[in-house]
Amino acid sequence: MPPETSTTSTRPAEPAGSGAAGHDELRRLEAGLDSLQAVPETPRGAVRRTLDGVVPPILLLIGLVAAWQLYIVIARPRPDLIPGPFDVFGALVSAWSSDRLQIAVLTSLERGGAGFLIAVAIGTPIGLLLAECRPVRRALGPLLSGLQVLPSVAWVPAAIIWFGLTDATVYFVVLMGAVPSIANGLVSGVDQIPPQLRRVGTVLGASRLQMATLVVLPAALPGYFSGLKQGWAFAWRSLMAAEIIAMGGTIGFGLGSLLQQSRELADLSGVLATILVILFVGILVELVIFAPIERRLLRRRGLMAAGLR
Amino acid sequence: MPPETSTTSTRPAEPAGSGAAGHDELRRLEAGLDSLQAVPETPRGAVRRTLDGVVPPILLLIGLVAAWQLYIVIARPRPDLIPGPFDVFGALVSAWSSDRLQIAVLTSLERGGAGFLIAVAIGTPIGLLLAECRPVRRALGPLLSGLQVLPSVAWVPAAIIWFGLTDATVYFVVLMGAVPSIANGLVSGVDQIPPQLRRVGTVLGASRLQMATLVVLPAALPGYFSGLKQGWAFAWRSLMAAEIIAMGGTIGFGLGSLLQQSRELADLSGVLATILVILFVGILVELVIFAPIERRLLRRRGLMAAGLR
Amino acid sequence: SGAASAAPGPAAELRLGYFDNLTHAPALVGIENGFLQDALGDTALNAQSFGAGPAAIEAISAGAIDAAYVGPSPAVNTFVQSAGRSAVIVAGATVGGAALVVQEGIDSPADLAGALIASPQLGNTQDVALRSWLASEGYETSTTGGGDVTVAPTDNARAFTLFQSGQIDGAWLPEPWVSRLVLEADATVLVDEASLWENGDFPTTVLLVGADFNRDHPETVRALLKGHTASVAWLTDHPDEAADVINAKLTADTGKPLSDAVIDRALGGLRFTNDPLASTFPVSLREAVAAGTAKDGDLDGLFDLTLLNGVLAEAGGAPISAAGLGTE
Amino acid sequence: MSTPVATAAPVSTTGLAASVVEPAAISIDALGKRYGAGPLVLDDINLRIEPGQFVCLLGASGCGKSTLLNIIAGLEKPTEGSVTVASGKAAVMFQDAALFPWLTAGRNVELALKLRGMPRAARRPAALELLDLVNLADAADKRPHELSGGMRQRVALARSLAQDRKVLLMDEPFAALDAITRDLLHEELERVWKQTGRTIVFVTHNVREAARLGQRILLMSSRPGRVVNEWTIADTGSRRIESNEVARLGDEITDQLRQEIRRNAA
Amino acid sequence: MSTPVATAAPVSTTGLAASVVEPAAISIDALGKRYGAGPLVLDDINLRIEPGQFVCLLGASGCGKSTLLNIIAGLEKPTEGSVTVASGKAAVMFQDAALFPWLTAGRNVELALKLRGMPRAARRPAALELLDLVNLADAADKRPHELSGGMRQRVALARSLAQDRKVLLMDEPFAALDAITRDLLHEELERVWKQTGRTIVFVTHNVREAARLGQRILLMSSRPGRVVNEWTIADTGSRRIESNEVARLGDEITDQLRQEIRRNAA
Ligand SMILES: Nc1ncnc2c1ncn2[C@@H]1O[C@H](COP(=O)(O)OP(=O)(O)OP(=O)(O)O)[C@@H](O)[C@H]1O
Ligand SMILES: Nc1ncnc2c1ncn2[C@@H]1O[C@H](COP(=O)(O)OP(=O)(O)OP(=O)(O)O)[C@@H](O)[C@H]1O
Ligand SMILES: [Mg+2]
Ligand SMILES: [Mg+2]
Repeated sequence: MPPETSTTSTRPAEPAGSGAAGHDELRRLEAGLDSLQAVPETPRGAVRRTLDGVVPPILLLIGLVAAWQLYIVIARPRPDLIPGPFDVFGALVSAWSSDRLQIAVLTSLERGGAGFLIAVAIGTPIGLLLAECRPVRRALGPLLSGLQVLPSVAWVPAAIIWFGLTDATVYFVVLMGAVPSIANGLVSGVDQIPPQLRRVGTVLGASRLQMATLVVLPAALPGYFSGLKQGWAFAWRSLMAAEIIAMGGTIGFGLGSLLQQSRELADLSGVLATILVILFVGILVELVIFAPIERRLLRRRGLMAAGLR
Repeated sequence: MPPETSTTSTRPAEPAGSGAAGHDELRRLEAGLDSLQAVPETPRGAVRRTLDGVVPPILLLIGLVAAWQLYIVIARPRPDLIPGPFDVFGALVSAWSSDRLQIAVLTSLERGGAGFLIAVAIGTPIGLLLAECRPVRRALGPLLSGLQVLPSVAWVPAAIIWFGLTDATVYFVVLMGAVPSIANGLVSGVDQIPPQLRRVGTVLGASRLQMATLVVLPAALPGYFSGLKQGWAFAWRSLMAAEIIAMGGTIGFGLGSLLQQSRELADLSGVLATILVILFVGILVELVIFAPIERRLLRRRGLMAAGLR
Repeated sequence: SGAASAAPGPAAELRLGYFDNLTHAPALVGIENGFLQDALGDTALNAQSFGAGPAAIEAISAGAIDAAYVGPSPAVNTFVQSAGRSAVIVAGATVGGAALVVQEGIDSPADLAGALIASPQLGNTQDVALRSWLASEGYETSTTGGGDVTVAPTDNARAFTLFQSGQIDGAWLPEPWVSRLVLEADATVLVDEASLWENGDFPTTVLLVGADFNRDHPETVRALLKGHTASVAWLTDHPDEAADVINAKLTADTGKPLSDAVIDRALGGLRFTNDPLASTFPVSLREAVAAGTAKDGDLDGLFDLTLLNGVLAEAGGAPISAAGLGTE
Repeated sequence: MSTPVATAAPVSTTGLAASVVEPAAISIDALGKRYGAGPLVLDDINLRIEPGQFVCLLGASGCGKSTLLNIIAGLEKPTEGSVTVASGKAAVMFQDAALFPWLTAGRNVELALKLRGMPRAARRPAALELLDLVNLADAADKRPHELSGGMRQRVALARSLAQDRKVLLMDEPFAALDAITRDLLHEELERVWKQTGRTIVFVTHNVREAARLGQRILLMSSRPGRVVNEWTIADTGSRRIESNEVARLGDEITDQLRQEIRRNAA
Repeated sequence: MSTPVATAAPVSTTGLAASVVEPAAISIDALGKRYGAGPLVLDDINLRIEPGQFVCLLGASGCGKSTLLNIIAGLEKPTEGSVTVASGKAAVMFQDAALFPWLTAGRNVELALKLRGMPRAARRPAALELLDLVNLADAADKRPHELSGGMRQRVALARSLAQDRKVLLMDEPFAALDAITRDLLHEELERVWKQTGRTIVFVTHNVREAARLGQRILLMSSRPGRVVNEWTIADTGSRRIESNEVARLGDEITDQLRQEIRRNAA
């Protein structure tokens, strides 16, 4: 049932797409739409927002410390069971002035950093292999996930038997903690690549190598990076555990050792001071190293959650 | 410029929407579309898929153990440094037959479970408070995230000083590990609720309480649940760390203690056997308790990734 | 704690901490031969074994035990850290029995440069002794593991295996480890700690009681001291039977008896006495502070020997001095 | 069979409103809105929507259509002026069906009935009836993720109807659907509208959709949003979207809309 | 001004193909496809598409349009039969623009040029030229997330053109856009098609879109997918989508499409 042919249009026809005038018309229309649809940036003062984020927790902290001091003054508890803020601060100062704090922080950071880098060097190829090679993944994947379930602290006793009280023990434990999560991070990063991007790569005629370097790796970067972040967290945790348990011998003197030493001297102020330092170092590494890279990575891809800077 | 009025339609008009016949017509059309757009379920045999998932890692495991045994047979290393699979198995059997293994597993599971439940009971209200109360969140949120950065093993020395070698120490460490991640899980679960769902709740006229119970809580469930899962992982890790470090006293005899005891007896077979048990328990809890709930939760919402069962 | 909450008077239970160590022989014998329970009468004795001083101290602080046999350093540590509110020493137990043993080929202190030497635990009695002796020999040490001679706090069993495999050059240890190293690992004694002290006497083990418990239950503490003095007296009077009784208790607790040769040699270096040698404590503290393992503090009130002297007087013994650091 | 008549009315509709006695379903008075310290999004909107009217709100992206709708729905507060919905509150339907993913289609509708205060026993049959109204009685036990996009929107429509409110606000409800489904849902919606006599305010980008559905079409300008023109279509007999009249009216509206867009070319 | 002529052709087009001498841009022969052990998705498809032709492939959801397109693109293997693309490979554009989010618009186009083998120095100007073709020269340094949906699709179009392949396959490229933007992109695409002389196969659900754009419209049936009817529109002079002709052709196609859909009512 073909419809009637040659029905002349009754409206004043205006074929917008034909001819140079039509093109200009189209350009102006598109420019109008583009400007309407562009999301206006609302750069709420970065300083303001940082303040908003930083001030309340600091106020809370000050309040907590004040309440603590008040309790100490009023209840006068035994200082070896509940030291006051000044005791803890004093312990910090004395650990600093005897250089033990600096040595401990540097040792731990050095070992954590080195262990983390080794873990990256080992975990990345494993992750790539798992992500790209189906049979390997089927066989090795569950084992690796299982290893992630195993608290790396469980490796400390075995490592001590194998390597004695040496730095090798610490590195071994750090690696057992960090490698699986880095490898798994890379695998899930690769898994989360929208399949469409790979198809576009194929359609554009990318070779296997080009696909890997120009499409898969950059696309997997955010997932890989969050794997790295988690890997660092595991490395740091494992390091602390190893340092606390495996103290002595020729093992270097890290924050965990400082903690355990304070415990053995029944010095709770020292213990709390060290906990604060561990917390501080953890937050600092997060803020100074990982947060800026992640922010940059996510912002470049427009993946930044609205609430974050 | 009003267009010409009263132009009679030239085509054989067929107002599909008017009248009973039109409605039937529409019904059949919609039924056709619905059946075309329904995604056909492809129930690839669940048994088949489980086998596909389970067989390769088991084959790999068998291969690894065989290689290990082969190495033992050929290289004959010192059994206190590299025990063979049979030594480890023997250690397992002897720990079992002396009831120490059962006691350790039960003690650890009991403490882990109880600690986890307490952590849930504490972390959930904190999480709710954080999620729903802006000022609290601004002040407390960063502190809680900071606590998550702190390895809970760092609390062990402090806890020992406070509580001595008692179960209270273990519980304290488990709580410090699990509570922040459970609370943060709930917060991020609530944050991830699509704002549209809340708006629908408002539009439907939900009261504040109805909004919380009928909309927010069920919507936040997947995020909350993954927080619980992570909380369990932290609880288990922290428990092992606490048990290894804080052995003796009136502290019950858990897997960590078994591990540390084997280490002190320089019994590497025992250490490795215990590591295997810890790994096994971790995987079992994951598979038996968390995985089915999560699968059910996600499947009901169609959030199941294609690759998973 | 259940014991402390009772009204003044005898406690229902006495929770006592000790180590399965030869140096804790008065505890081992007191438990094994029933001296302690006999003296305590209706108060139940609940004896708990600990692995190291800090754990025992933590147990006292947490109210998990009421009294413990510990080395003098942990006792001083908790006293100083708590500003004198945690615990008091009510009697001595063991003196002597620690030495620096070294590998063959180390014949004089001069050979120790660059050596790796184990001590039982940072800040414990032997650790402090080792550090201050090294300092007196002109070596620098550090609590963080550096220095001319590296001091590696390592638990005793581990030190033994490390010594055997040649991974450490020496160790400053208490008995029976000195004897085990000498007899089973061909170690030689370079310094006997006795040679560093006046009269060759230095405290190795003392009896520490939680301050609250001491205040609330003087009768129970008195009964404990009765048992303790009986135990010490028995040990002094029966050196030949001591080894068997001690080994019986060690076997019961750990399943591993000491060899006769080791226990005989070790007992030879030890002396059991009720005297905590109070006058040595300020010296030890000075050394510990110098070694960086303790905070300086006031030791006044560390000793409460009134009950002990009462018990001794009853038995016709001479009173023991607190050297001005507490009540007698 | 039908003879729609389209007339362009003056921009200001207040004169018209004043001459009618019956109270308006929605009346908007000198409405202005800005978010925080941002630019003016809506400026001096005056509207009077009669009971049972089907009004289409047309405008380019970001012109403030959703903002206006949300203000009518009470989801946003106006900065200036006032909005009155005669029947109290309004039901709303969004582009995203926003079904609760943990409930079946039937339960989603039942939840609306529950929140409206219907007793438990009456809910199930009422929900089934509403689902049947959108030809989905069979899908009552399916979960949202098992439904196609068009089916989800129909469930959302049933849920909005479950609220039993005189006014139904729809924010581009069919924009995310494929063309075939959209056409069907136009017929569906028209039928439901006629059957239930709701007052509908329907937001869309789509000129043809507006011309297909609306009795009255309001064209909004961008930055700030104002109602710049409106067309009233006298006869609302069912019109297939391909018809000449819809096409012609569409042409005219498109031209005006494009003028509005062109104004914004930087 | 234009006078499109629509003619319904017999379902089998092989007779037509045989009578033409010039080699076809795409020729499909007895093509069949099933996924794994699933049902037949495509059944006995025979097609011959002339160079420079603009073909629209129309059909209900799940009828196999994307499958057919992917087979032509070489992304899927046919189960039976053969597909020949005369010029070797084809460029493809998807519903999702699928720009690489870590690259700017310009770099996205440059990447296509690089993979095509263009030397580094020539890429930047070539990319800018292509972006200018879609009126986006100013947006070359923006990242995809800073662009609106329509702009992203224009970048994707520029990227497809960068491949410089005779055949361009488009899988519902405008389905996710709002109506205003879609209309503009229709004009844009038509202009680009005329300017570059590409052979285009355009998949859509939207009858009006097909009638607006195609020289030749193929209607596919569902389960299995077969080409059941086709219309050829002789004159391809620019037609506004609201025109009577498009509307009338659209009515006819809609009726047939609905018949196809109705057949599937369970
Ligand atoms: N919550 C908000 N905060 C700040 N600005 C907003 C907010 N919501 C909308 N806007 C701004 O208000 C203007 C109008 O937005 P609105 O969503 O009402 O437009 P719209 O006509 O619905 O657009 P679209 O057709 O794209 O849905 C836009 O410029 C938008 O950026
Ligand atoms: N990778 C696949 N594996 C199995 N079945 C598939 C796959 N891809 C598509 N199908 C099935 O093939 C049929 C045709 O799918 P196709 O995507 O080609 O349809 P379509 O016409 O493009 O649909 P739409 O209009 O919804 O995009 C559908 O029934 C679909 O379920
Ligand atoms: Mg909107
Ligand atoms: Mg498709």
